[in-house]
Amino acid sequence: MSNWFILLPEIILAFTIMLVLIVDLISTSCQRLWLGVLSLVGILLTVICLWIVPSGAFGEAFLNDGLARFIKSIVLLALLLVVLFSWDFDKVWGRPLGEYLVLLLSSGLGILFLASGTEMILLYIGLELTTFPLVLLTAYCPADKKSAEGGLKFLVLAALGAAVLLFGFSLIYAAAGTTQLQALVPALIQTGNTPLVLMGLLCILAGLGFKMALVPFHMWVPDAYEGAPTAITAFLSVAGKTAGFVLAIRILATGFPVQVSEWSRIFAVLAAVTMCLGNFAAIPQTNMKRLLAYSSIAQAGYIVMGLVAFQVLGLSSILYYLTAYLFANLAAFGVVIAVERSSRSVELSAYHGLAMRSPRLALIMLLALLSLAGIPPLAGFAAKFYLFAAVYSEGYIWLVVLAVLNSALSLYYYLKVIRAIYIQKPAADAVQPVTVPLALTIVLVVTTFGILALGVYPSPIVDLAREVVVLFLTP
Amino acid sequence: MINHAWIIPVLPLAAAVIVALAGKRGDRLAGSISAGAIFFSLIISLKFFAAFLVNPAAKEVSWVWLKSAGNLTLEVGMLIDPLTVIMLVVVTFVSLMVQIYSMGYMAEDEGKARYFAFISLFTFSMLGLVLANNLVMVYMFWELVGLSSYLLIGFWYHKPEAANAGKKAFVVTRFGDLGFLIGILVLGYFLNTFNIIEVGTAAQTGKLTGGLGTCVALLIFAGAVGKSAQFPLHIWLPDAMEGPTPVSALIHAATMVAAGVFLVARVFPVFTASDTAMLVVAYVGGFTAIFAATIACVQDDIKRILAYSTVSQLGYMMMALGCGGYFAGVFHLMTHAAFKALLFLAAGSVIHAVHTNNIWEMGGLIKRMGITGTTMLIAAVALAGVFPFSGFFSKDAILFAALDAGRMDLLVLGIFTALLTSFYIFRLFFVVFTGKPNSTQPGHESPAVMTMPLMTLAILSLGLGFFAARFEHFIVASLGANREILHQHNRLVPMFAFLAVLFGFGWAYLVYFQKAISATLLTRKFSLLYKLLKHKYFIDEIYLFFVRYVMLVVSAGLAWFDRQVVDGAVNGVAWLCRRMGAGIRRLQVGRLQAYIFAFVLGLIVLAVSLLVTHPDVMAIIP
Amino acid sequence: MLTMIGFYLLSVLAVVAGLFLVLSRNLLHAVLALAVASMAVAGLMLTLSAEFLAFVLILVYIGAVVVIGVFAVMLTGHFDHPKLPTSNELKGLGAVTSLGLLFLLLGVVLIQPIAQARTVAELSVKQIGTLLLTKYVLPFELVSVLLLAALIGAIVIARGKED
Amino acid sequence: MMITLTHYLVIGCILFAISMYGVFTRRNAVALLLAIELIMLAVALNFTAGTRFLGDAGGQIFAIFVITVAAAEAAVGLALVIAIYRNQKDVDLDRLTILKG
Repeated sequence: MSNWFILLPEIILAFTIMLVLIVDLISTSCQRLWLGVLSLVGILLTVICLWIVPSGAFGEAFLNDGLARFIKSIVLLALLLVVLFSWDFDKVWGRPLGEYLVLLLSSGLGILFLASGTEMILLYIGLELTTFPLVLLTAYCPADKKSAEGGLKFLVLAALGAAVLLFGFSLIYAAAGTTQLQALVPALIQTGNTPLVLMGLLCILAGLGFKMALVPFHMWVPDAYEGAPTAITAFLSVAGKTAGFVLAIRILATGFPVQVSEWSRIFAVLAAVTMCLGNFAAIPQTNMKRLLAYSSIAQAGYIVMGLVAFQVLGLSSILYYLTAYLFANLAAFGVVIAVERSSRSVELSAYHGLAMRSPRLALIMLLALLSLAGIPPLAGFAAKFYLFAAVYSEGYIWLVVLAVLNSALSLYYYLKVIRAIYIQKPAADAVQPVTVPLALTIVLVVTTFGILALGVYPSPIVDLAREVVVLFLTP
Repeated sequence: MINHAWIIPVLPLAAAVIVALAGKRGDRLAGSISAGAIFFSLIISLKFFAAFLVNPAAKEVSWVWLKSAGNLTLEVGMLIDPLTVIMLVVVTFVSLMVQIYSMGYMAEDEGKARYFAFISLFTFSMLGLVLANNLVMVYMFWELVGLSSYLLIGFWYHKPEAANAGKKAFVVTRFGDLGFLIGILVLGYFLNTFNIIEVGTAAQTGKLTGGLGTCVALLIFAGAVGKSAQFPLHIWLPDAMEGPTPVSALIHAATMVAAGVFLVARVFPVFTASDTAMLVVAYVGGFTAIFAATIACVQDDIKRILAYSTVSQLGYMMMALGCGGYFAGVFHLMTHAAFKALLFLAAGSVIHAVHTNNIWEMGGLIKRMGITGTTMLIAAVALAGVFPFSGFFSKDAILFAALDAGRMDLLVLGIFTALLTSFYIFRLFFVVFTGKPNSTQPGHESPAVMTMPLMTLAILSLGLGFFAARFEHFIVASLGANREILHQHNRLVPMFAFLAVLFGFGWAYLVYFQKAISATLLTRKFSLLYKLLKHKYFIDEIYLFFVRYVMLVVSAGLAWFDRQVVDGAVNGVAWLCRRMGAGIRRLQVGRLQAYIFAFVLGLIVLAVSLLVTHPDVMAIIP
Repeated sequence: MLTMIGFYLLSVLAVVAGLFLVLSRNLLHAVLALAVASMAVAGLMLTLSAEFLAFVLILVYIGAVVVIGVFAVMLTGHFDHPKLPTSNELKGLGAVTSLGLLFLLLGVVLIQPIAQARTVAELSVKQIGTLLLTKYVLPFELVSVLLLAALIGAIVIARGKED
Repeated sequence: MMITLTHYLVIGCILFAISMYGVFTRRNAVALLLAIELIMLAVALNFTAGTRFLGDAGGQIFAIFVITVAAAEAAVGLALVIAIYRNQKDVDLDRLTILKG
């Protein structure tokens, strides 16, 4: 019926999933290396295809445009790096690698559809395909009490979030009579902003808020992040968040452009509350994963400001911010994983004196945290600059002031980590340098390069993001 | 040539990265690498200095870095004018001296490599700050300077006071920095530029007038107050003395604390455009100068005395700038950098030898530490402002500036501060170097690698003053040629100043050298009086009474206020942030259903607040 | 008329079963209440002439969800001690909030009734089949990946340690 | 009087609120998962009713997918409940508080 060619990247990824599954079934334990290689090759092929296939729509539900391509590239890059994070997952955690990779890739596949979906049913299935594997991966080491507990909490809250989103969809559907996002616009103009429509929109916002980890829908984040295996925490924080934002952009920009004043007002409030709560709650944390979880909540608070300033500038800043955030956060998690491998701990005390044991890791962590805090000339600063400038030019000056104050506040806990690394004395038994396997080294090099390059020379990505968004917003 | 100026800051940065990445393996070479890098920076800076002596016109070069829609653009660039080259030379020179000295001072320290990496990073940030051509870049390097000084102050992490001091320096300066940031943003908002030259032109052509100009100037001044440790944000500086002493010499005497003064000088037109702002700068500076000097009179810790002295001298510079004395402020910054760095390094040499900071546990050291003692005496004399030492010229310039501005009150205050300065610095000198040796500690002269920088700095402390007139024309050139140098050639001012210095010296001499008045035996007060009368020190006695019973009480009171009230307020804010964090953390109770409850409650609250305020909904409710 | 009576009877049944599900102290009863509720909803779907959907619902909910529920009860030892621990301390607050939510939703639905039906549509099984393989082929394919992933993951986690 | 879409929505809303009460109050993880299944049921009903009265096929298709996902959710839930049970020998949610703060 339509042009299947457009779906080629997704088909390749799905094919990779099946292949990994089959290879996992027939291979012996010493051939595990092939699983990782296969996944990497699959992801790389997907990325390449992504930029080969033409833009266009598949039916009414799927649209491969520039925005989708940009987001998919981010997600696939995250997927690639997280696969490298998990290179010897089975050895370190004693859990099967094949199923792990299948779940990880399925989750990635789900996000690809979130980035392209223009119809409620496909978006819903894509959302659940993103979430379920992540829930299962969070609980992937159920003998660890934290993992099982985090998984159950994640599942229940994700199910609730999805149910609320779904309920919102059903109310909107009852009012508009279509599941097609583009078709919603004329239908909703006809009905007007009835309480039913507004309530439906609100339920959708709550569901999106859950996925983006906005306060008060964020409560799952710290617990799931802490419980999950660290590589999965990294994926959750980067790809999971990207999925939430792209879903929000798709639904709201395509389906509810008329109600923009309603939802941007709500997002303004949520952004303010989210960044404050995330930053304050991060201050007393001593567990690195938890600290980064709250930090990611605060970051979500900043990013959602781009939705408040729902214009070319705002949206393109979101895309740039997500890219910068990917590098900084994955670099930080890379160091967390490296330290966890050697000391079996994610507590802050394991980082004491890291600068003396492993100066390179220490420097990467320093760069990553400073980038997250938005210190120039790193990627995080350029991202904050564009984002804040966009919100500022839309007239939300109070929000920008609050965000700047929050950035200053966030330095408090980032510096706490930096202090532990550079100033505090290591524990007596922790004198050996941290060994970093090759796969992890690759990730660290790539992400560090990204942090520096995006900060010093941001224009290519910025221009690309702007171009993509302009095309997306022009009907 | 200007296109190559970026090499000056990049060399120390490269050194920092190399030393940091080498880790423990680089311990041996760390000092040489960073000192070598800064040496080349110094050479290049001197080349610039020479070039600008010939042609002092400002030069600028810049590139676009971030460009958002509209006119929001961030540039990366360098602005080089006489002020810049002077600062370049001061920073690279003092940094080189300190690094050479540190090779001896830190020889035994475990974290040597880390130390040199930090100090190179600091030098890089300071040079970047000096070179920046726009206020956003200034602010970035400003923060980087703060960060690296935080790392250096807290360098001896095992001392809890050091860790706390680092934190405090960071938190306190943050208050000022916040003002600075807001000032920059306001400035950018109204002038549509962050470029220093354009801002200066705008201020001179009257685009920054009235409340706005004052407001911007004061906000920027807030940053300077924090960094330059002016009242009431001065409290971090004495605590910062917990760091290694060479660090104190570099950061807390010569360079970083001068950044505030530099900043005010950098955007001087913004200040001169507002009389109110100038008044505030002058009086904050003047008050800080005398306030800190009084406290310095009663301290026992050698580094604390020097710290309060630094605060006081920075106040002096601010006062000069506030009175319109651009040259006076910058020149004093320069001379102060030389003699205060020397004082700190000499103090470090003493501490290195006797392993204590308490001046009462020292004594008679001049015999065993000849070079240290002599160089410290030179620095003390320079600080006190005795002709022909450098301090004399720069201090006179400040007093003249006050006179030119017609602020007699500040002039008197300045002279009185000079008296106090002379008193406390000679008190320090006499107690440490003369009298009976307190021989619990061996005390020996430091190795050559440490005394060489001392002697080099001593020569500068002695000689810099003779170039005052040359510098004056040079420095003022950076303000534009149309500015006349006013001078009322008043002989009275230097005379009074000299008398004040003599008075201060005399009292210090009597109390701490001659021990004519025993400082410890209060019970012999009356026999003391008798002795005094017999020795015809009657005139002195009035002043002494003043010093002992009024001054010291006032000083002690102020010191108490300082530590308890001002300090407490700052600690309170940090405490509040932590409490907020802990409180919010408690919301995350761990129980699943509480999370669900928050979720649904959030939904209901949002729904109700949206629905009841929505006009379309209001319209259909009967 | 018959539809109306059917609607009201089935609605009452669904609501009662739902209440029983959330209030019953016996876990097994709660599972059975879910079965009854799904049958009632399936009946409601019949009143909407959505026979295929009603069958799917019965098949999946009774055949899969309820069975899984019984398994869960069995595996977590509640066959021996069917009495549940009483509900948590959120009982009062939860009741108030749920009531608030109920009134909010009812208000939203009732305050401005939806414009009258434009068309009354009935979908045949054949139409549904065609739609699933044409217009909705993407979610249809995707949900198979979802089921596969959920199944694999559930097995890995439920199996626990590697043998 | 006719049965309209609103009637079905009202039933959907009532079921939604009832299951929300269950989600708030059940201490047992299995019971909580059952309550969530009830929400999905309510949503499926809303969508089915939508198709009938609005003449768009999407609702019923959506309902089919919702029911399918509900089954998958039940399976995942069961796996997690078993994992929790293996760790602490019961599935009491109030005892599931290692992760907090």
